[in-house]
Amino acid sequence: MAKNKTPLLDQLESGPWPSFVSDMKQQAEARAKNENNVEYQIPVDVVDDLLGVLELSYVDGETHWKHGGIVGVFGYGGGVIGRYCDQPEMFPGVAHFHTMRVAQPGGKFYKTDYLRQLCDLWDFRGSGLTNMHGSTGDIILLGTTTPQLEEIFFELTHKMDQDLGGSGSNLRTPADCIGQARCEWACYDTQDLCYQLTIDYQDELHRPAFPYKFKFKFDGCPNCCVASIARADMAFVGTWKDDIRIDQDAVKAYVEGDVKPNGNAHAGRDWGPFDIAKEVLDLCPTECMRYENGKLEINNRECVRCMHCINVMPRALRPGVHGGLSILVGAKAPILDGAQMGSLLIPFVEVNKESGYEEIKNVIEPIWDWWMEEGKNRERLGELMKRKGFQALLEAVGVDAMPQHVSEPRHNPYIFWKEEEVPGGFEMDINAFRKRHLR
Amino acid sequence: MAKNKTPLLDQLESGPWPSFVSDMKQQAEARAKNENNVEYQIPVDVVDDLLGVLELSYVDGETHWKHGGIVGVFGYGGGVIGRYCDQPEMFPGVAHFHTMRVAQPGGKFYKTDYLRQLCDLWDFRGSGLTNMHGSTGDIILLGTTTPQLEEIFFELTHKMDQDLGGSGSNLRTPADCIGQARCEWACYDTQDLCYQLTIDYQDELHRPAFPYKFKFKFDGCPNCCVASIARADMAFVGTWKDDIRIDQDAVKAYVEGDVKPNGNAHAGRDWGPFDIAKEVLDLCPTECMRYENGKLEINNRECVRCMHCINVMPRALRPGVHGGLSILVGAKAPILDGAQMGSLLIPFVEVNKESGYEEIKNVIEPIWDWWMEEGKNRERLGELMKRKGFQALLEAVGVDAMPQHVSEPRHNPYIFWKEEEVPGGFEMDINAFRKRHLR
Amino acid sequence: MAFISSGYDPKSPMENRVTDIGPRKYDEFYPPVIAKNKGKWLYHEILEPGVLVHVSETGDEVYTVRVGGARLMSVMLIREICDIADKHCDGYVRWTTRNNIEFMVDSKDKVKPLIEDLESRKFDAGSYKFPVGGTGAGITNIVHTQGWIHCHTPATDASGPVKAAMDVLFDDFKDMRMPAQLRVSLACCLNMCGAVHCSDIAMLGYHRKPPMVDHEYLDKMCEIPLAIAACPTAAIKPKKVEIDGKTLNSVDVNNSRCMYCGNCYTMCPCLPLMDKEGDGVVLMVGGKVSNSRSAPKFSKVAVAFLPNTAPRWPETTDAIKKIVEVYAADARKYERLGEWAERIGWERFFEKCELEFTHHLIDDFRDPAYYTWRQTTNFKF
Amino acid sequence: MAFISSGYDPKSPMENRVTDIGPRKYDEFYPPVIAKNKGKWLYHEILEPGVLVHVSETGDEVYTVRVGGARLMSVMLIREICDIADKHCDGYVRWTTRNNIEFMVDSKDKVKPLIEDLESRKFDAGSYKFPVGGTGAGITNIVHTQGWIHCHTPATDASGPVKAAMDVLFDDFKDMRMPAQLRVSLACCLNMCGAVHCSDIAMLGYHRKPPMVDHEYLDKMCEIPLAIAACPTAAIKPKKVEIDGKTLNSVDVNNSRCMYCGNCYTMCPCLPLMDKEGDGVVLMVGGKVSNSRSAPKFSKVAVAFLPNTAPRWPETTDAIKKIVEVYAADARKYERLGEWAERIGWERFFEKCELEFTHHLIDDFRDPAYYTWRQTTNFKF
Ligand code: SRM
Ligand code: SRM
Ligand code: SRM
Ligand code: SRM
Ligand code: SF4
Ligand code: SF4
Ligand code: SF4
Ligand code: SF4
Ligand code: SF4
Ligand code: SF4
Ligand code: SF4
Ligand code: SF4
Repeated sequence: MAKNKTPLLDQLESGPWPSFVSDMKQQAEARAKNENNVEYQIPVDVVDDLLGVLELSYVDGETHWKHGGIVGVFGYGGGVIGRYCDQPEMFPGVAHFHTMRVAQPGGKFYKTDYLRQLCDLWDFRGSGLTNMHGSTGDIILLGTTTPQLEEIFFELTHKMDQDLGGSGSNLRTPADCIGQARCEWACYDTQDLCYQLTIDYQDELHRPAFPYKFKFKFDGCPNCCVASIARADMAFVGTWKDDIRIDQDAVKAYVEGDVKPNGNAHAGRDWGPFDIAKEVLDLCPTECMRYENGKLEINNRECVRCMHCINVMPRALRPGVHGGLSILVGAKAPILDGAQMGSLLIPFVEVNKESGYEEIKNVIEPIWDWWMEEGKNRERLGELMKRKGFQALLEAVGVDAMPQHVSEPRHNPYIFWKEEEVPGGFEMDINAFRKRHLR
Repeated sequence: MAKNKTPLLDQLESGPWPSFVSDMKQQAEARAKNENNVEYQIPVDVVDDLLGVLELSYVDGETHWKHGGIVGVFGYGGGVIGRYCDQPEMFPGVAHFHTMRVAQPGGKFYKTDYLRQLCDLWDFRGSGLTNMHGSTGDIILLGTTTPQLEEIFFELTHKMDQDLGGSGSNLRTPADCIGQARCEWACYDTQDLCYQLTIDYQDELHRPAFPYKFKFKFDGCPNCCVASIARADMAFVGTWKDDIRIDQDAVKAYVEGDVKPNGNAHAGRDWGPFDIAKEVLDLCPTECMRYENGKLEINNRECVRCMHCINVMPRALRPGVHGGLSILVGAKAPILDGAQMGSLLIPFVEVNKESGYEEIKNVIEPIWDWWMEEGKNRERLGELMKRKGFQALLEAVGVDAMPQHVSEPRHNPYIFWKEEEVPGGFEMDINAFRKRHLR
Repeated sequence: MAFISSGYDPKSPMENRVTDIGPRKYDEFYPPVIAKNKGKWLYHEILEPGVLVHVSETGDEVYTVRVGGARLMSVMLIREICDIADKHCDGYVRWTTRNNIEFMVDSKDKVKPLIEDLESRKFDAGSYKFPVGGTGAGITNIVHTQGWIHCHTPATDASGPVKAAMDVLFDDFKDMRMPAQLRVSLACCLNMCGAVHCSDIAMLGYHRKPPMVDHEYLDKMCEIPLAIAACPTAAIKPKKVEIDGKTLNSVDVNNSRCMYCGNCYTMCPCLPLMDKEGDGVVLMVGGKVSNSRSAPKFSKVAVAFLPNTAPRWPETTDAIKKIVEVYAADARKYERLGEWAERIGWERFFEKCELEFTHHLIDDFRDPAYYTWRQTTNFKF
Repeated sequence: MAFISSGYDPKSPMENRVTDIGPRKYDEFYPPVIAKNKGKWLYHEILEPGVLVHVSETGDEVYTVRVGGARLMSVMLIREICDIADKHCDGYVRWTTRNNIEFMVDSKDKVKPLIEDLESRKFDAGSYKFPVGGTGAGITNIVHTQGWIHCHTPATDASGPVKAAMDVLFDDFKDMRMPAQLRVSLACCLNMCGAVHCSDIAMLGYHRKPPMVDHEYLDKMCEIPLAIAACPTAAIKPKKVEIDGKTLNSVDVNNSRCMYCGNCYTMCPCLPLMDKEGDGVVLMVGGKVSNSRSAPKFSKVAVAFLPNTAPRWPETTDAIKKIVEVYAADARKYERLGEWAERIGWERFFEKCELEFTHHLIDDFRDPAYYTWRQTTNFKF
């Protein structure tokens, strides 16, 4: 029988969607039974008490977790989120309930042997509850006690070849979309770039040297399936430089109804026969497509590579072959100054595995230098950009201003000039002036 | 021969566009000749010296006018802009060169006898130079001396039944588009509303009681020919509530090419035959029009009354008969906080001559009260709105929030609540809280 | 419960220490068909909701079966996933960026048994363990955050409202009748640990009361200057208080300036602001992330407050359901929710969705607020 | 030059004083055909550039001949206008909101003689006095401000650059070959006494040097706190200076914070900032005021600086001419300049108009700047 009564939570066991309450309950029960005789290193009733404290929150309408203290593993400035219950006597099983962030593999592909190893470890030394995955991308191991942190880290690194992810004023665990692994649209190898930068920047990831958190996300194309543009201080979004590849026969097949548009994504309703004008040409934001005499033409110079036409006709259209990526910077959540999406900094950069992605690092590192130099404590890159101006960012990275940087030029005329840009400089002689202009 | 050499200005006498230099020169010459033996009350060479000082500016690349001192007519806080030359010894004719703003008639219609009277007065007591008209709308009498100010005011009011316009922290001279006087689209009588409010608010116009300047402009329809939406703290823009009137025969005439579109405004080029789909339906911002079987249909509920279709087919389409106006507030030039256009406050108000425009005054006066109460010195209404929030304006005027007030709802969640809106108010008991949540 | 050492020696933590090794390398975990065809995919098709095929230029195919679920997941459930993957997928499995699970097989005949297996598994209380769906023009899993399960600042729970909402939206997880993909998300406070700021529909936990001040402990537990500096509206000032005859350093909160963001509480535990009546959900709509057709968009506030009615948040799920149905009926094919609202105009959005427009929805945050007011006479009655 | 009294007695200013009478009432000045048909107009047509007919439901017609000109106008010229109005228009005339003059006649046969009369009048040096034009899809008169003729803060002249620009644009004043109406304006400083902030093309006088400080006189002539408060960037601080052994109160300007707005100079004449090399013209484009099709738009900065090359500002007029020609060739019918630039994208605008995009054109003024950066991968190479 369950340790704590949870009448409110129990109501969340009904309904078709997988119930986290049912799952927690089965886990609580299994722990209590302990059929495999695990020598649990943290309280056996940890899950029971988590259910209990959650039920209490459902009654109170308030959380029962206190501020996390500073806990972690030796030498790392992140990877663990400390957490303590504010009713430890009622719920001793979760009095300490720290989270560990485990760096997820690229594309979130797994082999089951690895997962089982992780499950065993977490059953043994933690609550047996996880988040698959956290919002940043990590595997979240939810709830353990302070003494277990080093033990878990030791087992992870020694037995599983696996490191922790980021938290604190660090580079956070980078994340990628599935990309070339299973997507026909990826303009570069998201997994490799993500992995390589993660490895090369391990120091930045584990040892807080930044003013605040910093996130990388890697999307293979502008569909942004890992939401990089919204959620990464630095978003790497695949794009291409040459022309969209067209298979005219396939275009015809779409027009004639032989292939369902949008990879059949609209199959749940009868939208009528495919209408290339309405569904593709008219929705192209730049109106750069024509369909005449059974032939699709794209004025690629005017195309902004938004993906819409490709999304709708995946068998007929493909991104160009000259792939690369755009870098957008500064995305962040609303605290303190309002949310930001990434702003376009580098329209196109080659993704060059052979060079060790040097071209890309040449953008990343000057930005970090600038941010570490100029950023205030707890100031995200986006906020620094706002405070100092986009121009300051450009100077830091050594990039010239170009119209691609803006959706529109400034409409206020409050232009700053550098003294060296203005003939004669800023020093003017008031006495000479007063000769021309009497008081 | 001209008093001052003006080789640079002389170059502005060539070219087809009317040359202000030629005009000034003819005026200078006429003054020098004085064929009608006018007893000029200010220096005869005022225009010569104005040319001289302007030439000097062309050489120096700098203005030669000093800050205006406080000059004016007794009892008024505006209407005169003081101006002194910073090289009075070189150009004694313009040592004092004050401007007077004369309130223009509605629609800027004139009878020549009035104009001639004004010319005589200004020849006699001023420079004989004007601006027809100033940017706000006034007749600008450009350049006279301090002693003449009261004289001119006396003659204006006694002999010409004519008052000065506004300057300073006043209501400025209101201005209107030509409206119903000669335009088929005016949804209300701009001239009458403009006149009546000008008369009713003479005190506000002449005696500075406001934090800063305040402008009214009256446009008969959303084409905004007097630019109210861009240049008036309070813009009164005609609109209608019912359906666009359609003359289907005239629509046909356009389609068949019997009538030129847009009142023939595009006659300077061969744009090909009129294409109702491309030129009207596709450009309708709400896509609320259909043309089928020779009939034009408008889904008026979705129409935003942008005027485009009416502009293009003036013989076929007319605004509805239930006219009224929208009020937009806060437009201003960029100093200090960036330019603003007017923001929609009152989507529709009846324009009711019989009531003395009471419905409209019921909007104006609470706004003034609020601004006078809350506005800082030199703070425009638009700036106050920004500082205090649109909600504060709504409360001041007693208008409920509605989606028409926004182009989109807020995207940040930083919502302020009034204490009375939140059950239990803002006072919470920390000790009760600490019973639920231990430290 | 004896302590069992992993081999780690707290006395010499650096001995034998392994650090900075990062995650496991992606290609260790690729299923063979993925490893072989990486970068060679030609096109894909959704065979039915939740089932995708990708076709490679080599002629290979990979069939993906996507299943939804709570991302709060026990090791028991993960082991069950492993069992399935071992049985059907040669021991490979992946998660999507929205916390769905994907089982991949390399030939069509393996699909049906896999689906049957997945759909047959239920928790004892009746809910599915692995419902197939979440693709195409439907509603996929809700991305969300910790809520009352693990965080100290939430204004609502996460897992609970998500379960409640997904129950209501379940049919659309398993269908593709929407005009376009519709992404729902939840963040339990405005730190917004997720894409709430640019989701088609977002639930956001929000406080509505200024912080209490725990004067007695504040100076002991917090750095007063940091708490003061944390406040974006400068609502916090230093203050001396008398308690039991002693003068203590503390702070004063100017309630009328406070917008309940909780940033001060993040910096100082003596400024708690959660409250049963004050806290609840802000409903936001119309955001998107993709660049398809239109630029990414921020979500806009559609309902300023809905109460935390545990355990099923009916006011919130009703409002969501209503918006979803109106959108489904009214929008055009391919039109994301925000694109639809912009096309018909926000005044119509509120009318059609029968949502009240209140003063809270007008932006009043800093200078950019101005640009969201309506600077045109173009509006619908 | 003896002083002649109007009858005003400075010793008793209130005696016999008439005040608060406002402007003359509009209907005193309506031509009869206007008075009769007010509110009854049915439609209009542009017969040729500068010539309009409006048709009333009464069957009446009014023909309008619009002529351009400098709004800086002598009484001699006004009297000439009166002569023409008397001769052709029963003594009525009006001005438009853009400083053109309109002569109205009530029947078609009166139009031709009127036009001939108008077009025949020239200044001795050759320019037209009353060129007919300024209607429809052409370029009408430039609205502008005082410049070096009368104001103390200008960074450029007004009448001069306007004359120079209108000479260059003259053919389009007399034609209607543009895709839509094209409004040009000028303001001589950023007080922007005109619609420069929302014109298709705008010339804006702009300083580029921070103010000099006339320490010796500052405390005598200005209120130091007002000067300090006037600065929107807080670039001004109080400062003591030693001059001739005396310590004076004055101010210090932090050059690197100054954006040369001149607001301090408006409040204090001891902070002049005009300078021959520093001052010049900012070219702005793409604004509009009408609500037709799209909402009103602000003008955007297209060229950050063009020098004050008196008397004809060739760099400025060349840039304008270039933009006008590219727009005329590239835009669609009815498309205003700003609508065109937005459709093709600003990157194309700069390319097509062969204008250099410099760092000055990126907004860095306060929070809203962010919203003008590009938050999408959608761009053209
Ligand atoms: C665990 C996770 C939520 C989840 O349930 O998935 C999370 C949890 C917390 N986040 Fe977060 N954030 C998580 C992803 C995010 C994201 C999403 C993302 O990374 O894509 C964001 C929005 C993007 C961004 O970075 O702006 C996010 C924006 C924040 C913020 C606001 C930062 C800002 O600059 O606006 C805070 C506040 C702070 O740093 O003090 C925050 C703070 C927190 C803290 C540490 C609470 C705090 O103030 O100390 C939370 C700890 C909760 C707990 O007890 O476990 N978290 N946080 C996510 C990390 C899991 C992982 O590593 O995979
Ligand atoms: C004469 C006129 C320009 C013209 O050549 O037409 C003018 C001239 C001056 N304006 Fe203006 N403004 C004139 C219309 C405008 C307009 C346009 C309008 O009213 O439609 C604007 C923009 C709209 C607005 O009000 O925002 C305008 C915005 C300013 C500003 C900026 C105010 C702001 O809040 O941003 C100033 C600065 C100030 O008030 O200190 C200003 C200040 C001035 C001063 C008084 C200079 C000063 O700082 O003391 C100028 C006196 C010039 C002179 O010596 O004659 N003037 N001023 C216009 C008035 C004529 C008339 O009465 O008809
Ligand atoms: C598996 C996954 C990537 C991953 O690394 O895990 C993925 C996979 C695919 N996405 Fe995605 N997207 C995935 C998250 C996203 C996200 C991120 C998010 O929602 O947080 C976005 C941005 C959402 C947004 O804009 O708010 C996203 C925006 C798209 C779009 C753009 C749709 C649009 O019109 O705006 C497409 C194209 C389309 O569907 O036509 C797309 C298309 C696709 C395709 C068809 C790509 C392909 O050819 O393989 C994949 C199957 C789509 C499907 O499920 O119907 N994917 N996709 C993610 C599945 C999430 C899930 O479990 O449901
Ligand atoms: C006479 C005048 C009103 C007045 O009270 O003096 C006037 C008169 C007319 N305007 Fe206007 N507009 C006048 C200034 C304006 C302004 C104000 C300005 O430029 O400062 C605007 C706003 C400009 C802007 O958006 O930047 C203006 C925007 C319009 C529009 C909207 C055009 C558009 O597509 O954006 C129309 C409709 C049209 O032309 O199709 C219009 C249409 C008209 C019509 C056809 C109205 C009618 O039926 O009589 C008139 C003749 C148009 C023509 O000249 O081709 N009028 N019109 C003004 C003449 C100014 C001049 O001398 O050139
Ligand atoms: S972002 Fe593009 S490349 Fe990556 S999974 Fe999505 S559609 Fe494919
Ligand atoms: S990718 Fe977008 S912009 Fe390019 S052609 Fe296709 S729909 Fe048009
Ligand atoms: S604003 Fe409208 S009513 Fe007034 S003149 Fe222009 S078109 Fe006519
Ligand atoms: S007025 Fe504008 S919105 Fe209304 S029908 Fe005509 S074009 Fe469409
Ligand atoms: S959104 Fe807020 S409450 Fe939720 S996990 Fe993130 S920080 Fe915690
Ligand atoms: S909750 Fe936010 S706004 Fe309120 S006092 Fe704290 S930091 Fe300031
Ligand atoms: S724009 Fe500036 S310089 Fe020109 S008249 Fe107005 S205040 Fe004077
Ligand atoms: S010119 Fe403007 S920014 Fe510069 S010091 Fe003066 S007020 Fe400040």
